[in-house]
Formats: sequence, structure tokens, C-alpha cells
Amino acid sequence: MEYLAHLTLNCGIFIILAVSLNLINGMAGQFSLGHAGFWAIGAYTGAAFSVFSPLPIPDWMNLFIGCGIGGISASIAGILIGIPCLRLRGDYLAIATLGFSEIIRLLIVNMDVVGGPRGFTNIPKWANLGWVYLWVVITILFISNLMKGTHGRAIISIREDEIAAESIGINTFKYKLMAFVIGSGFAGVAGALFAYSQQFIHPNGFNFLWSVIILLMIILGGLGSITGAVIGAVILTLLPEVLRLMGETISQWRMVIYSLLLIMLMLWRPQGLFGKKELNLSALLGRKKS
Amino acid sequence: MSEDQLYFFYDLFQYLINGICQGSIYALIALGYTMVYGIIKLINFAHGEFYMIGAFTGYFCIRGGIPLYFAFPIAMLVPGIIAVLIEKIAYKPIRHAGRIPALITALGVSFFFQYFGQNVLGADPKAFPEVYEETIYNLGEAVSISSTQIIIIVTTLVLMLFLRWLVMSTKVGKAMRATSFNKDASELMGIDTDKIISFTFFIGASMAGAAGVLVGIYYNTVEPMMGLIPGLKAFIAAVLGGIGIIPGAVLGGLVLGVVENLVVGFWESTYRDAVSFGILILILLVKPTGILGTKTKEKV
Amino acid sequence: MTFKTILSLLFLLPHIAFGAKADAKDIMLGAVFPMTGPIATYGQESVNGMKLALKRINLKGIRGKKVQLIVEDNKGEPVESANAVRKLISVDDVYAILGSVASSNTLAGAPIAQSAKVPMLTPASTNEEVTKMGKYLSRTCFTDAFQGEVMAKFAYNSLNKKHAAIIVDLSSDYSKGLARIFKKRFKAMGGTIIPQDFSYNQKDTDFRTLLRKVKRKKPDIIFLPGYYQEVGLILKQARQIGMVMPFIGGDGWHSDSLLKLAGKKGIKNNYYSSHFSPDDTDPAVQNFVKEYVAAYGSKPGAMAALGYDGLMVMADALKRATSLNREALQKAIASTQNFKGVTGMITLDKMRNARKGAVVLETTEQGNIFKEKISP
Amino acid sequence: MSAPILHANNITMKFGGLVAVDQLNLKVFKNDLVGIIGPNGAGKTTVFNMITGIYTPSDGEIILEKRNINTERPYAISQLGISRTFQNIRLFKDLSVIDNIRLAGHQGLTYSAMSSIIRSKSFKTAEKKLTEEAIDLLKIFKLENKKDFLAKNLPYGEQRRLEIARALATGPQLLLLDEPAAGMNPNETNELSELIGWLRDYFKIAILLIEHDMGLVMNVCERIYVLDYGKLIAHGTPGEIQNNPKVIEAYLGTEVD
Repeated sequence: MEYLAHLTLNCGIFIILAVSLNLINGMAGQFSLGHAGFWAIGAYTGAAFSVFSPLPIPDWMNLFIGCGIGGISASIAGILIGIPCLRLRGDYLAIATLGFSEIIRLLIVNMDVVGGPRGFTNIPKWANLGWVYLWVVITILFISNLMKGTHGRAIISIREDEIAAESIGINTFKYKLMAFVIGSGFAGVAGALFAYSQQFIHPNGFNFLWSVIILLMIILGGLGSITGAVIGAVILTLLPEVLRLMGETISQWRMVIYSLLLIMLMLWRPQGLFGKKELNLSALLGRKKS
Repeated sequence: MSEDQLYFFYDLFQYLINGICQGSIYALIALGYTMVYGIIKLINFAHGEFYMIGAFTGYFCIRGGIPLYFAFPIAMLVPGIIAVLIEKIAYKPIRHAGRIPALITALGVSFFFQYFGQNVLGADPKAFPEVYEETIYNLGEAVSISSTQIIIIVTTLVLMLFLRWLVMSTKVGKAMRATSFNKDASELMGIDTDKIISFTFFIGASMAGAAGVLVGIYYNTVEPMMGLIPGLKAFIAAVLGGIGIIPGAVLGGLVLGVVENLVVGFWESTYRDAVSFGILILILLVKPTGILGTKTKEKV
Repeated sequence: MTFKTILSLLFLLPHIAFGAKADAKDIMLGAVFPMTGPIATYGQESVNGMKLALKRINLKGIRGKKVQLIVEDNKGEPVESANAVRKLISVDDVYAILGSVASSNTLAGAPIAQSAKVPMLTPASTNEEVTKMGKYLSRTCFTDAFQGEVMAKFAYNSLNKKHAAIIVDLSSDYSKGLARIFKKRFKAMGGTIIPQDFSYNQKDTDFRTLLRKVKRKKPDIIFLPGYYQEVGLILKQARQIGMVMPFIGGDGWHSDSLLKLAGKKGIKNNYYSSHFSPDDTDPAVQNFVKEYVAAYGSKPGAMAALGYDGLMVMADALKRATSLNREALQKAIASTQNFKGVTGMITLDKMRNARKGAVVLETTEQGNIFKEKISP
Repeated sequence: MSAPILHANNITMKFGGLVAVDQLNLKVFKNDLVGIIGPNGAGKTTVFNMITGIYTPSDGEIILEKRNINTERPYAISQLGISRTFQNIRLFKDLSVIDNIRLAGHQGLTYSAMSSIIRSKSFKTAEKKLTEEAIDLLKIFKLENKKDFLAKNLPYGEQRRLEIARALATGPQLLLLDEPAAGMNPNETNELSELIGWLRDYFKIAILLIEHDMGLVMNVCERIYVLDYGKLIAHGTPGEIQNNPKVIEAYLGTEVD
């Protein structure tokens, strides 16, 4: 079933995006509203590689090189944007990252090589369900293992109390930047995978709204929880399609439903469905017994 | 002076007029941003939507035959009331949950109005009815100013002076300043801070509503998404001038409006938004407290 | 608790997806149009036109069967378009897809239709790239290049203007494409173009400074290939600052709102090219207009006529196809010759683009006036 | 006497027009136990904030072992061997007790981020060692039974102890304690004053502390600096301070009343 297969694939891409944003927002506590910008950079550099200079090797190898290019380009952008912006706090950082991601989008619109306002066409279909989920696994393992080591703890300490973290010798700026660069890098990988599965990308597909939707995913699941991010991504990717199947009227009110959901979630559970906790099967079973 | 040089100055002067006019609109919206931020430290993302609601209120009033001098106050009142309701329903319950949940709620409110508006009013732009015959005044050979431009600049100045008077010279203004300085202490001093916060939302949204009507008349178009970009620009203006400072919002708005028009005039329209966001990032990095702001340190 | 809900939702999903299967006896066609979002008016009008065509087709039926049209909303967004095309192909198993309006939307769906070998016919996307996406992509409207050429001819020959400025909407490929061709043709005929680039972006509202710059160069005509939302404001503001020369543009101008946005002073003395004029005296056109007015209470616009013709061409191809399958259907679509539609004689060329004439309309306070018809 | 490990040379801190600390001279020697006292608003915590790099002095210089650290970032100063606690406890509230300690042991670790991602051997051995050291430290503070509690769930006194333990886990040569006895009952305060002396000897470190509890200061400290309105008004042994007329006037006098 191609349609369901594709929805599953989209879920995978959004899982990567949500888990990577979660590293920045949930773990390091740096409120970024510019994730779509890094997603776009990955998508466009990955697509440019596939259209202009694919190597004469099997598609799956090209896919990995393309994802690498997308991820590294987005990381570099992450460094360039992170160094000035990460000195800002809270809502100021949110606005600055929003500003940067809009500038990125405006730059793409003005670049005719990659299609400009028409969109980038003729991208080969390299990605399939298997490769996307391999990347999902890589992303989740990478980030969850990182969080179990001292670097991960240092990243969390910034969220908990930046001044205390500095007082025990943690270079908070370095770890903020580390979280930001790794997070934007995986967003770039998701971008390349997105390009290789959609075969067409358009600058408007990466606007501010998408940064907010990815944010919504991790907030729904609970900022700081990887499993929460995964579940949030799956729910919010499937929701519009479920609404589509429910008929025209409901589908039309989709964005209104989204925004009400967001407000109610903040009123009811500002910490998200799972809070900072990770969900695991044994805990679920244990809860059932009691 | 050669003719080219002469025209350069004519152009410059015309761009300045256009810029001050556009900047006045930013300033009116920025006033609300700055006041709400000053009092509860919330970047009210939904503020641009109050501007949209004001514009639509004006649109329906005038189409319904209500004359402008009645429609204008109504268009200030309606967004004001909606803002107070929103504050009570969505912001107040989570005031103690921290700044990030509040910011996210504000995003939610903003999206709600944008998309609700799209579904109910339709996404296509509506033409704002013509309320008076526009007069163009020629200043010298190649510079002109329209009656609407004069009205916008004057209204902005009057509203700003009114706000300044309200905040600096009235009892309620004193209470606002006290609440902004220290909410808990103000409560102990017998100030009903909830009421003061509601009042601040009301005033801020009314200013945005006024800007909405002026924009309706000036650009002749209203649509549900119209609040997004001016909302962001006004935020930039507020930060530029020093967030929380009333004259700062106006100064920031005017500077931004003028810079944008100079970019369009002497360079390219395409770079206008990039320059605005660039200014924002620059000011955040160089002087996060804005042009008129003073330094504060986090207490350890 | 939450986990359970999610699980049941996941199991429910395929059920919903497979549950609503249509009557297999009908010929299923899909349509992807913006029914909501910023360009919803285009989509709604197109679908109105198609519904009228559908009624006519089903009076007799095709190959003894009725035709069913499943309309999917793409909200004017590329990603949504791709999802909708995918859903139509794999859930509804349609024979062919009509759509969409905005070229970026059509381009997003095109690779999916092409790789599934499902004919996709766009009634209104004018971007050159669309039909280059593969041989299952066709269109029943003219291309951007042709519109640019038409307006260059019209400005130079009919209006006798020789010195033009171009103002481009940089966020639209449509606008850039038209501008490029206009510049080339207008120069080739002997006109001059002001070399400076004048541009704006969608959603801009203040054009006074931009127009001031243009005015200073003293062009005698201005080519403005944008969409009506901004064009309306530009026309109004241009007249306000005393620019009296005519503005000309393409089919993006087409909307009832243009007059309201531009105002009485702004609307006068401007021209644009379009696919269709309800004032065309052709009896087929008048008949269509009458039916449309009876059904919807207003005169049809270009999008309605294009939607109508798109589905009629599709029906014609269904009739002519050697057998009822997608490959045969695509062959039949590609070989459409001299099909008489309400937007003109439609013949698909080798690249599956329609070759047909354009109309030039003058905008006035009383509505658009049919000026002339320009053939390729 | 040998050279001081920390020397604050005429440091001044101005906030706008307000002079919070005015030309303060302060020395801490190896294995020293020094107190800073003064009425509220005397600028004591500001001194700590300057030493630990949160504020940069407006004037004067802070010298740590012959090195000017005026403009160093707080984390760098911590890495150079100055560690501190805070007046209003700043633990990582949502982390476990042991993770609070392990975080502070961060500086001793050398494995790269990549080795934690691929769970290399160096990662595993280093983490094991870190955990063992953390448990040893917790034992000293009688917190090993609560190692998996979230820090925010500890009672107040234990939070204070955990914060000191965390500061020690960075391996400092100078420990700054900002009102360690605040909010403690007399019993806990007594235990604390014993602990402070013991820590100094066990870890062979110098301790500089701010305290309002005169009993504790007089009991524990060998030298005392007295600040009033940002100015140093007295310096000496507890005995000297107790009899200093200036101090009695500015500070003790009002308390004795």
C-alpha cells in the first residue's frame, strides 16, 4: 500500500526532526524556532548533490553521501548561526533563530540554480522506507547514547541551571553549541531524506509554520523525552491525513484544531504528555499490573 | 548641484516620508508588544492578530455604514476586549509555569486567529471600503504626501503621547509601572495586579486595532494573515527601541520603517525583510536592551 | 491509557482508508485543487467548472459508465499536493488526475503520477517545467512563454508603446518567467526596456517607494506580471502618486477583487492576457456562461472555464482511448487534436502543451472588456 | 608566610551609580579558613560573584596563583580550582543526586562525545570510575542511600550538603561557601561547623565562607573580613573582630542589642 508506506516514511522523517529539535529545546533548554531552516538547508544541499553531481555508484551509497552532505551543511549553518545566537536567552533566542530560518528561506527563494520560487524538480527517488528508518535508528541511538555520557549530562545541566553548570566547570556555551550543531545536523539529514522521497521541494515547504509544527511535536510528547518526541512526531504526521480521511469539513479546520490543541495542552499539561520521562515497555506493563 | 544630485535628495526625502509613515504603523503595534512585555515579560506572538482583528472590525463597520469616527473607536475596543478575554482564558492560568509555555500558548493563540479567520472570512484579501477622497499634497517639485499619510503620522503621535501620559501621570499608570517592576510587592501594596495586567492587554490591543484600521485605509486591503509579518516587524521595532520602553517602541518603529524604505528605494525590495531580521539579530547581539534600554544583570 | 489510544488509532487508520471504496462500475478520476488556503478561490472556481462538465458528461456517460470525480484539497501547498496525489492513486485507484492550479503544486505531484504511470492533466498550471516532468504530464492551457509573447506583441503593436519597465514578483516563478519572455520579445520587436530590475515579494503592501523609483525612469508602459492581490494595490498606489501610463500583465490579474483593490482610479487603462472572456460571442462560450450563471449565480472566470475544458478534454480522451486503461488513456490525451473548448481550440503539441490563443482584456470600472484575441 | 593562592587586589564593582564593592583587598592562603561577614547588602555575594567570574570587576584585579582571572568565564575559573555554593541553593533539581555529583566530576573525564555514542571501552571504564568516586563522596555526606532521588525531593539540609558535595567533586583548591548554614536549625549548624573544618583538613583545601551565623563564623574561621556598604572595615582573627569598635558599631553592636 503505497500511500500508507509513504505516510510511514513521512513519520520517520518527522521523527528525526522532532528528536533532533528535542536535543536543542528539550535537553539543552535552548528555545529554537528555526528548525525548518536547517531542514531546508539539508534538503536543498542534498537535492543539489543528487541532481548536479551524483556519483556513479549504487543509489543507496549516493543516498548516504547525500544525507551526509545535507547533515554536514546544516551543521555548518548551525555553527555559524549558533555562535552569535546562543549567547541570547529564552524568548530572544527563539526570535533570533526564527529570523535566521526566514533569511535562509528568502535566500533559497532567490537562488535560481535550485529552482528559486518554482521549487527544485527532478530529484531522484533514492530514499525508501528501509533507508529512512535506518536513519531514524541512527538518530535515536546517537542522541540517546550521547545523553547517557558526560557530554549529554552537561547538555542537560544547562537546561537545569546554567549558572550552577558554569560553577562546576561546564563550558555551557560549548555544550549549547554542541547540542545545536548535532540537532541541526540531523535536521539536515532529515531534509536530504525528505528530498529523496518527495522528489520535489519548495521553499514554502520550509516556512515558519513548519518550525512550529516540529516544536508542537516535541511539546506534545514532552520536552526532554526522546520517546515523547517520537510519539509526538507520529501523532502529528498522521493527524492531518486522518482528518483528510474524515472528510472535507474537518480537514478544512485542521489548523484551527491544531492551535486549540496547542493551547489546551499548555493549560492542561505544560510539560507535555510524557514530561521529561522516557517511556519504556516494562514501565507500561508494570503500570498495567498495579 | 546637478539634476541627478538634486533628484537624489528628492528621492531621499520621499523615501523618508514613506518610511516614517510605514514606521508609524509598526510603532503602533510595537507599543502593545512593549507594554505587555514590560508587565508580564511575555512576547505576545498573538499581538499581530489583534491588529488583524482591528482591521476587520473597521472593515465590517464601515461596510455596514458606520462612519469612520465611530468605526475607529469600535475597532480599538473590539480587539481590546478580545485581548482581555484571551489573557484570562489562556495566559493567566499558566502565568507561573514559566516563560516558554507562555510563549507557546501565544503562538497557539496567534495560529488560532489566523486560521479561524481564514476559514470564516476566506483567505483572499478584501478591499477596504473607501472612506474619504484622498488628497495629495505636493511639497515642491518631486515630493508628495497624502492626506492618509498625514493622518497616520498624527494619530501615532497622539496615541503615543496619550500612552505616555497614561503611564507616567495617572494612578493606573503608576500601578502599571509598579506591577512591571515587582508584581508580588505591588500586590502587597494593595494593587490588583490582575486588573492591571488585563488593562495593559486592553490598551496594547487597542493600539494594534487602531493600526489595523489605519492600514486598511492606507493599503486598501485586509486579510486574515495580515498580522503575521507586521507583528514580527513590530516585535523587531520593540526590541530595537528597547523592549518595555514606550518611546523606544515608537523610535524602533520609525527607524525600522525608514530603513526598510531606504533599502527598497536605493537597493532591492528582496533584501528588505532580510535586512529587518538582520537588524534584529545585530541589536540582540550588540545591545540586547535596545537603543533606549539600560543594562540589568541577572541576580545570582 | 494514552498508549492504548494511539494503538487503536493506528489500527483504525487502514480501516478508514480502505473502508470508503467507491462503486467499481464508475470511472474514477481524481482532482487536486486548493479548496482552502491563500489561493482557495482559484481551486474553488476550477472545481465549479469541472462539476459543470461532469454533469454534462454523465448525461450520456462514457463507455456505458458514469464518471466520478474525487476532489482532494491541497491547501495550495506543495507537500499537501504530493500527499493528495499519492492518496488518489493508491487509495482511490483513479484512472487519471486533474490538477493543479499553482505550478509548484502540480510540480510536487508530478513525479508521483509519472512514476505510477497515472495520467495527470493540469488545466491551469502555466509553468514550462510541468510537462517536462514526464510523458504522463499534459496541460490544456497555454504556457508562461506564450503569455509573455502575447503581451509584448500587444504592447508594441496594439498600444504602440516602445519604452517599457518591468516589475517582477520575485517570490513567484510564474512572474519571473513571464518577465523573461516579455523582455526578449519586446526587445526583438524593437522596443526598449529599462535595464534596472524592479521587484517585490508576495504579501508586500507598501509599493510607494518602489513605484517612485519606476516613475523616475519615465517608462510609457509597465509590464507587471503578478497576482491580483499585489497588482490591485500597486495599481492604486501608482495612480495615487501620479503614474498615468498603462500597466499590463498576465492571467494572474484575473479576479473579481482586482477592481475593489485597485479602486476606480487605479483600474482604468490597464490590460492583461487571459484564457477566456465571458464576453466572447462564440455560441459555445455563451452557452457555457449561461449554464454557469444558472448553477452558481455569477459569471464564470478563467479558472472555471479552464477547469471545464480540462475535464471535457479528459472525457474526450476516455472516449477515444483504445481500451480503458491508464496507458491507452494517456495516449489518447496526448493525441488531442482541435478539441473545441470554451477557452479555444485545443491541440496538444509534442511536449503535451496546449497550443491555443489568448484573449487580451482591458480592465475598467464596469468590468473587463474583451480587446482582442491573439493566436500563436 | 607563602604567597596567597587567591589575591583580590583593590577590586571594585559598580552597578550603574551604585558601588557594591569598593576597593576590597582580600587574600586566601593555602589551607586557609576565612570568613566574610557584614550586614545585608554589604556586597559579600558580589565578592563571590567577582571571584567566580559571574561579574567582571569594574576595577582592580583578582589573582589566582599569579594569574589574573578578571575576565575568565565562570567555567574556566572552576576548572582552575575555585568552586562554590550558592546562597539560594542551585542544584540540578530534576537530576538524580548521583548525577549532580557525576556532572561535577566532568572535568576529570577525557573520553570524546563519539565514544559515548558508540559506547566504547574507554567510555565504560571512565563512567564506572566516575560513579564509584561519586558514591565515595556521597558517603562522606551521608547521602549514598538517596543517590537515585531527584535532587528536588531532598529535604532542605540535605540539599545544602549535596551542593557542597557537588562543589567538592570538581576537585577545587579553594571552596567558596555562600551562607551554608542559612535555614538550618542549631543542631544542623553545629554539625556543619564540624564538617567544614574536617573538609578543609581531609581534602586539603582552602575555604572562604560568607555567613550570618556569628557562632559558626567565630567558631570555624581563622581569619575574618568585615564588609559594610562595600567597604572593608575590619580584618583579623575572631578575637580581634569581636573587640573591634568599628565592627561593633556597624554590625555586631546592633545585634548585641
